[in-house]
Amino acid sequence: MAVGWVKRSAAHHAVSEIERVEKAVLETSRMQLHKLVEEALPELEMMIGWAESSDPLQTTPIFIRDAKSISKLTCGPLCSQNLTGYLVKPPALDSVPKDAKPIGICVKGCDSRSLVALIQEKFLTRDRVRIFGIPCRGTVDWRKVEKRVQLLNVKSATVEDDWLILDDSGTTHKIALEEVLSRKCLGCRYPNPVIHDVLIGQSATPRSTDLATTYRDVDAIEKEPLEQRLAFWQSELDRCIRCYACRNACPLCVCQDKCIVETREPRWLTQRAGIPEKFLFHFIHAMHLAGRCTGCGECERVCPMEIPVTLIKEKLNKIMEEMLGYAAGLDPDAVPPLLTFNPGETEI
Amino acid sequence: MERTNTLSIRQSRDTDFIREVEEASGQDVSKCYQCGNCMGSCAYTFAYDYPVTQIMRLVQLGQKDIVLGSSAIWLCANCQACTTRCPNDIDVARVMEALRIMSRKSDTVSLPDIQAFYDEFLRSVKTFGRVFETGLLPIYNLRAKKPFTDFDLAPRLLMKGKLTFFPALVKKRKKIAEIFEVVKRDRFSKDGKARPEPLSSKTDI
Amino acid sequence: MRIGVFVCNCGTNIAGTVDTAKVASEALTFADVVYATNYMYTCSEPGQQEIQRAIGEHGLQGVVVAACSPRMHEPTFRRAVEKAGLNKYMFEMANIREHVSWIGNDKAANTAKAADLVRMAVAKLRFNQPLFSSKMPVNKRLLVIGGGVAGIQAALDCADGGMDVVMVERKQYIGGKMAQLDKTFPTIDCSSCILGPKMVDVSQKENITLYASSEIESISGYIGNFTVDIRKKATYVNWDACTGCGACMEKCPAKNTPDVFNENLGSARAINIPFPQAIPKKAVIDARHCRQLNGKKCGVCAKICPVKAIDFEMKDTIVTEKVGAIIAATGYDLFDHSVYGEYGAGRYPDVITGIQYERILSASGPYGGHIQRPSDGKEPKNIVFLACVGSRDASVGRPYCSGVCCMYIAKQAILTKDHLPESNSYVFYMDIRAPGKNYDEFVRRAQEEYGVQYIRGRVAKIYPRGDRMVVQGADTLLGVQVEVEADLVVLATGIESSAGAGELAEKLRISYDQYGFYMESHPKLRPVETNTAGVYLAGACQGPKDIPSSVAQGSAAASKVQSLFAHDTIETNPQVALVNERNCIACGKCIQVCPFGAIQWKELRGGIKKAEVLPTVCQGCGVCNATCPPKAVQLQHATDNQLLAEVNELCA
Amino acid sequence: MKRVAYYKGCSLEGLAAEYDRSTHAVCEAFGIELVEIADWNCCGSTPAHSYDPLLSAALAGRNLAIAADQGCDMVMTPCPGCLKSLKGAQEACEDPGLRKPFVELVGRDVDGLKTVSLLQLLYEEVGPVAIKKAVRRPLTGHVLIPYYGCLLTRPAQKAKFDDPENPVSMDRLLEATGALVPDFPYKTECCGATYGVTRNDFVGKLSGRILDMTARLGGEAIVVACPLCQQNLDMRQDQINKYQKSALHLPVPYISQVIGLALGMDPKELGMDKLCVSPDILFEDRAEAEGKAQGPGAAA
Amino acid sequence: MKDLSPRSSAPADETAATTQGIKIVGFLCNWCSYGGADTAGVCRFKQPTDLRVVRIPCTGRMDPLFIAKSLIYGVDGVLVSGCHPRDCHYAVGNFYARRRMEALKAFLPFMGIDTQRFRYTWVSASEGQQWQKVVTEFSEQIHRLGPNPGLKQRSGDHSIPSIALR
Repeated sequence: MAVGWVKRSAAHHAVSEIERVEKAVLETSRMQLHKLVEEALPELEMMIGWAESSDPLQTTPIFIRDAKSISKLTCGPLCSQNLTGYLVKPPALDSVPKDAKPIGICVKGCDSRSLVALIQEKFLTRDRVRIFGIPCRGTVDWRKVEKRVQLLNVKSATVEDDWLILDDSGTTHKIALEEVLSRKCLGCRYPNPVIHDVLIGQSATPRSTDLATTYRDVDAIEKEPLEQRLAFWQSELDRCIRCYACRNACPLCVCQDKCIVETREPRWLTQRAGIPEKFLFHFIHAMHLAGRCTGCGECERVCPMEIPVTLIKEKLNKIMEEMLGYAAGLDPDAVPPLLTFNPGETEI
Repeated sequence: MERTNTLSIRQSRDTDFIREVEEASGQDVSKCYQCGNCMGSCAYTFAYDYPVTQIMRLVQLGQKDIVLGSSAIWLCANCQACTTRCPNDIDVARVMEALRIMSRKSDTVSLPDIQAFYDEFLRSVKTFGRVFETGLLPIYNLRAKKPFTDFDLAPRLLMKGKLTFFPALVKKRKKIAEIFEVVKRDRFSKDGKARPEPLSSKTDI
Repeated sequence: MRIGVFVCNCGTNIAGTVDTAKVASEALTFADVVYATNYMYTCSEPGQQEIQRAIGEHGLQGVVVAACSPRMHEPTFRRAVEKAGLNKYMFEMANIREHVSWIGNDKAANTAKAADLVRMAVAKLRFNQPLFSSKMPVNKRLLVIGGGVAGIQAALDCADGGMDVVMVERKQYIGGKMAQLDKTFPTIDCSSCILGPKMVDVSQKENITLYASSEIESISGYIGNFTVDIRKKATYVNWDACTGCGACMEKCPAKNTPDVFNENLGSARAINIPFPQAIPKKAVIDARHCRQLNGKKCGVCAKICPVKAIDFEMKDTIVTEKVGAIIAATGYDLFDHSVYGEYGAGRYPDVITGIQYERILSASGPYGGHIQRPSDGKEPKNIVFLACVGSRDASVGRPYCSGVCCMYIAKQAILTKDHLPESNSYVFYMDIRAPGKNYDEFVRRAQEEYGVQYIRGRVAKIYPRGDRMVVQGADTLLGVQVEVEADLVVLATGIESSAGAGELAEKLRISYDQYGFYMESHPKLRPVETNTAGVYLAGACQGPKDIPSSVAQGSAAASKVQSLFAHDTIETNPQVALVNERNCIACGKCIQVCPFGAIQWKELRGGIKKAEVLPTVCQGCGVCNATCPPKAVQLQHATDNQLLAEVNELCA
Repeated sequence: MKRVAYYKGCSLEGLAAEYDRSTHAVCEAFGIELVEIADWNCCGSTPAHSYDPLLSAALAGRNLAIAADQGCDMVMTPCPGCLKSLKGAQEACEDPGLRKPFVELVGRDVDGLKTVSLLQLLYEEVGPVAIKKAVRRPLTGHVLIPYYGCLLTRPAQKAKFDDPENPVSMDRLLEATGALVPDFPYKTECCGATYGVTRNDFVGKLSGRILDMTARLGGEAIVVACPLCQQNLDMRQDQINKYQKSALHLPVPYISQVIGLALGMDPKELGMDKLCVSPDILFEDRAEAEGKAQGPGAAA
Repeated sequence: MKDLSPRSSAPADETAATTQGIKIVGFLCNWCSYGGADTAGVCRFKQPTDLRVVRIPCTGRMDPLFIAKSLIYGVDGVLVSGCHPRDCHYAVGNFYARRRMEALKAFLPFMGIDTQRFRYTWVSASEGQQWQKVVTEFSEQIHRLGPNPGLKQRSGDHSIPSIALR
C-alpha cells in the first residue's frame, strides 16, 4: 500500500484536527467536508466536488471558487462520478494557469487510485492538488434502482444506515443499499483513499481482500466455454454505437482528440459500423489501459448502451496482478509494467 | 550397496525420485554444484557412509536405493550448518529431512535403532501428550538391547532430584492422539486428502 | 502513385516452383500498379537496367521487386532505383525465394503465396515516403572515463592516431587496480614495470588532457557532439604548483590516516602521494583526516611546502569539455568479504584479501616486500588461499565467475614460494578456470614445480586456534572433511562492478546488468559498442576481465572511435522514429521505454512540451512507436499505416 | 508489564527444571509476565518432523493456537528445539499445501504470532543496558564462554535473530553482567544433539571439542541457552572426559541462571544446585579483588 | 542447425487440399527470425505455404493491437518471432514485447478469441531447422482449428449466454 509517501505531517495534523472538530460540533461527514473546504478554500484555485442535482439519484460535479457555494458540496453513496479526469482534461482547467494555487478535489478510494496513476504518469504533480479523501462504502447505480422499483418522479433520495430511501411522488421506497451498489463496488479492495491530504469520516472496510472476490465477474465469464464468451461479447458490443463516452469519461484516456480510433494518420479504424470495428475499438481502449486502469468504473457508468465495458479492463487488470504482480494506482513511484521489463522472467 | 561396482547411471536413474525429493523438500537439487561446503560444515561427516555433498550428488543422479538406504540421512542432526552456508541457497537440511521421511515410507531405514528412538519418543508424546524423559530412556535402551547405557548418570540425577517418576499428563490427550491418527491416515499427501498407503508396523508408530 | 513490379525468375530458383508470369500478370490488377513483368535475373546488370528503363519509360514513382531476401539484395536494388532518380526508400521487396520457392513444391500454392507477398509489398509501398539522410559534424575529441589499464590503452591508441583525448579519473592517480599489483600472471612480469611507462606516456602526450581526482558530473548530446561536465574535486593542493617533492607527507602529523593504496595494511598521512611512481605525482589532502580541515590547529604542510601549493580553501570546480565519442573504462571493485560470517566477517587480521596480499608482496608495499602477518609481523609458514570468495555464490548475490581469481591465486602461491622457500601453500578451489594462453600450464606449474597443494572443495569455516587460523573445509575428491592450521589466510575476493557504475551508466544512457556491469550492444558481434551510439566500453566495467583482455578491449574500443573519427560528418539513418508534434500528448512513455535515450523533451513556445527524437541516436527499433498511445511517434519506413496496409491485404 | 505466552517444553519439566525456574525468576525481575500455555503438549521435536511435516506442525501448532486464544501475540520458549518446531508450525500455516489440513487439525491459523527464544526476549525486550543497570552482584573477573548451539540463530531466514555464524546477543548480555567474554569460535557448532542417547560417542567427540576450546580460552564456565546442549555438556561431562581421556570440570549454567546470579538472586532459587558440574567457582566475588588491584593503578 | 541436407521431410503436404484459404500472418524481426526464415529457405527446409511474412525491425515494434486487429478481421493465425531474450539487436526490444504479448495471450480468450491462433516464439538467424519446426507446428495447429470465423457477423448458431454479473 502506498501510504508512506503521503505527506505524513499534513495527514496527521488533519486527522487530529478532524477528531477535535468531530467531537466538538460536527456530526456528519458532509459538515466536516464543508468545514474543511471552508478552511482550505483561500489557499486553493478552486475546489472540485459533488453537488446535488435535479435528479436526486445522481449528483453533479461542482467547481467551487466562491465560499458561498460550499454549502452545495455533498458526499456519500450517491456521489458516483470520478472527478479526477477534470484535472487533466479540458474544459475545467482551461482557465487555470499553470502556476496557479493548488486545486482541491474530493476523491473516493477508487478515484484516489486514478490520481496516483496520473501523478505517476506525470500528468499531474502532487503539489498541484489538495486531496480531500472520502472513505466510501460503495456508490449507487441508478440503473439498478430503476430496475428494482418503478419510479415516477423522485423527489428525494437519502441514505440512512444500510438503506436507500426514496420519496417518489409521495411513495416511500426503502431499498437495501447493498442491492443497488455499482458492480465495481462489490469487489472493491480500496474503499479508503490511498492518497489524501485530509480524510473525512471513518475509514471503510474493504469488501474484498482477495483476487477471487474482486474479479468475481471476470471469473463468471471465464467459466463459460470460448464460443459462449464470443457470443456474449458479440451481443454486448454489437450494441456499441461508438459514441466514445467510455473513453471520454476515463480519467486515464489522456489522448483526447488525438485518439487513434479517430485519426487517419495512422488509420486504425474506419467509420464502418461493423462488429470488427467495435471489437477493435474496445481492444484499443483496453490495451491502452493495460497496467494503467485503476478500475474506477467510469467507462461502464457512462455507457448509454449499458455495455459492461469495465469488465474488459478488469480482465486485463487481473492479468497484470496475476502475471506481473502489479495493480495500478497504488504507488506513484512504480513504473507501469508494460513500460518496463525484467530480463529474468522467462515465459512469464 | 557395493561401492566397487560400476554405477550404471542410466539404468539406476530414477527421475521420479528426483522430483519427489524436490517436491517434499521444496528445494531445487539441480542447483547443487558439489562445492563441498556442506560436507566441510557438517559435524557428522566423520560418521556418514556418504558425506552430504555426495548425498546431494546421488539425488541429482536419481540414485534412489543408495540414498534412501544410506546411514547418513539418519545420522543428520538437523543442525543447519549446511543450510546456513550453502552458496546456492539450498536448504540441505530440509533435503535430508525429506529423505528420512521417504526412507521410512519405502521401508529402507538403514539405522533402525535411531528410528526406534524417534518412534519411542513419538509414542511417549502420543500416550502422555508430553515426553516423559525418565521413562523414555530406559524403555528405549531396553528395546535397543543396551539396557545399561547411561546407567552411570542415574545416581547423580537422582541426587539432584532431576528424575521424575510420574509422567506429566496433558488433559486433552485425546486431541493429541487424534492429530497422530489424522496425520497417519493422510500421510505424505500434501493436499490433505487421504492417500491409502500400506505402512508396515515396522515403519510406523 | 505509379508502381512497377518486377518478378524475378532467379533462373529456376524461383521459376521452378512459382509461376512468375502469372504473379506478374496478377500484380497488374493491384491498385496503382502500372507496369509488371517477370525477368530471368533481376539482380544482374541487365536486370537492373531493365528496372531503370521501366522507371523512365512508365514514369514509375515506386518499385517492387519480388525476388530473394531483402537481407540479400535490398541494398543492390535501392542503389538501382536511386540511379534512375527515385528516392531509394520508394522501393519494396517481396521475398519469394527463401520464403516461397525454396520451401515448398506445390506450384499453385507457391504462386498464390508469391502473389500475396507482392500484394502486401505494393500495399506498403503506397504508404512509403521519400526519406533523406542528414549529415552531422563530428567533434574529433575522445573522452575516456577511467584511467586503469584499459582506459590508458584506449587513450594512448587514439592519441597516437592524432586525436585529442580527455581522460577523467576518479582517484588521484591513474593506473587503476593494476598499479596495486606486484606481478602479473602468467609471465610474472612486474606490474609497475609494464604499466609505468604507459602511465608516463599519458602524462606526457600533448594531446591527452588528464583530469585526476575528478568525476563525471553530467553528459548531454549525442554521437559526434557530446558535452561533458567534469567535477574536479577539491584536493586542497594547487597541482599547477605542486612538484611532488613529498616534503609535506613527511611532516604531516595526521599519522593515523588509512593507507587506501596499501589496502589499509599500514597508515598514511592526511596529505599524501600514494606511491612513488604515481601519475600525476601530486599531493592530495584527505579532508576526513586532515587536522586543519577538521578545525584543529595545524597547517604544517602549508608551512613546509616550498612552492606554497597548499590551499585549505579549495572547492570543487566544474569544467566543461566537448567530445565526439566516449569510452567507459571504469573498471571494477573487489567483493567485500565481510558478509561471510563463517570466514570471520573481516574481524581476523590474518585473514586478508588477495589485493592486500599483492601489497604485501610488493617491494613498495607496507612491509617492503617481506611476507609477514598483519597481526604480529611474523613470517607465515603455512598459507591457505581460498578461491571463489564472492564468486559463483548465489547466496551472496554473486553467481558469476570472476575469471581471474584462479590465476592470481596460482601466481601468489608461486611468489610465496619464491619469497619463502620453506613455506607451504594450500589452495581451496572448486574448479580451475584457466582458459587463456599459457594459463593452465601456469596453474600446473604451481602444483608440479612449486608444490602448491590444491584441495578441491569450498571452505566451510575459518576460526582462530591459538595464534593460528583453522581452515575447515572438505576435500570433495576424497569425500572427507579436512582442516589446515594456517598462519595466514588469503581470500580470493571476486570482481564486482565499480561503485557508482549505475549512476554513471544513467548519465551515459547505457544499460547495465543486474550486477552493475555495462551491457555491450551484442555479446558476440558488437562487444565494445553500447546501445548508445558513440559510447564504447573497455575493460572490466563490461564484466570481469584480466589484464590482456582489458588491454585488447581498450584497443578495440579505440579502433571503433578512430573509424568514427575518420569521417568529418556522420550520415544519419533515416529509418528512425519521428514525432508528429501535433499528435504528441507529452505523456513521456516513449522517453521512458527508449533503450537508447534517443528521445528527449522539447519545449515549444508557451512552455508546451513535446517529445523529440534525436535521429543520430535513434537506432530504429520501434519500441516507442509500439508504446505511444496516440501513435504520434512513427518509425519511418515501418509506420503503423505501412504495417496496417500489409495486414489489411490479408484481412480482405 | 509485557505479557508473553510461555511454552515451557518437556525438558524444562524434567532434566532442565532449573532453566524453567531461573527463566521465571529473571523474567519477573524485568517485569515480563509469563503466561503458561494451558494444557500444552510436546512439540514433537526432531522425531515428529522426521516422520511427517504435518505431524510436527500440528503438535507444535496446537500450543500456538492455545496461546493465541489466551490473548497473547508473542510466544516465548527457552528451548531452541521447541522454537524450531513452533516456527515450523507457522511456516506450515503459510504453506498453500499444508495450510488447510493444519487449520483443520489445530482449529485456527497461527502465523500472526511472534515466536521468540528466551535469549531473543531478554536481548530485545530487556537488553544489555537494562541488565547492566540491574546488576547487584557483578561477575567481574569471571571468564564466561557464550555457547548458542546450532538452532538458536539458524537457518537465518527462519530464525530472524542475530547472526547465524557469529551471534553476539549472549555475548552482550554476559558482558552486561560484568563478565569477560572471549571470542568463542564454536558458538554455533553442534554439541551432538540427541545422539547422547543413541550414539554416545558422537557427544564425546563434538561436545568434547567445545569443552576443550572453552578450557583453551580460559573459560571458567560455558553458558548455554538450550536444554539439550546443557545435558550434553554438563550431565555427560564425565562420559566425555572418559571418552577423550580428559579431566575437565566446567560448569554449564543457563543464561538465565547467570543473569539471575548477577542480579543478586539466591543461587538456590535459580536452581544452581541442580547443575551436575558444581558452579561454585561462579560464586566467588572478584569484583572487590579486581577493584583493589586496579585501584592504585588507576590512581597512578 | 544439425541437419543441412535437403532430405529434411516435407511435412503437411497431405493437408495441402485444405490449405486453400488459410492465411497466417507472421511478424518477424529483421535481425533474427527473418534471417532464420531465410536460413530455412537456403537449406530448403520444406514448410507449409500458409504463412505471409511482415518484416519488422524488432519485436519491440509489435504493438499487440496489430495481432488483435489481424485476428478480429479474420486472419487465421498470427505468429510473432524475434531474437532470443538477451540477444535482441536493440538489447531489450523483445523484453518489452514478451510482456505485452503474454498479456494479450491471456486476454484474447476472455473476449472469445481462441488464443491458439496466436503464438510468439524466439528463433535466431542460424536456427533454420527450428524455424521449419515452428512454422510447421503452428500451421498444423491453425489447420486443425480451421478458418477463423472472424467477427464479421454475429455467430447465429450460438444462443447468447446469460452471464450473471454482480
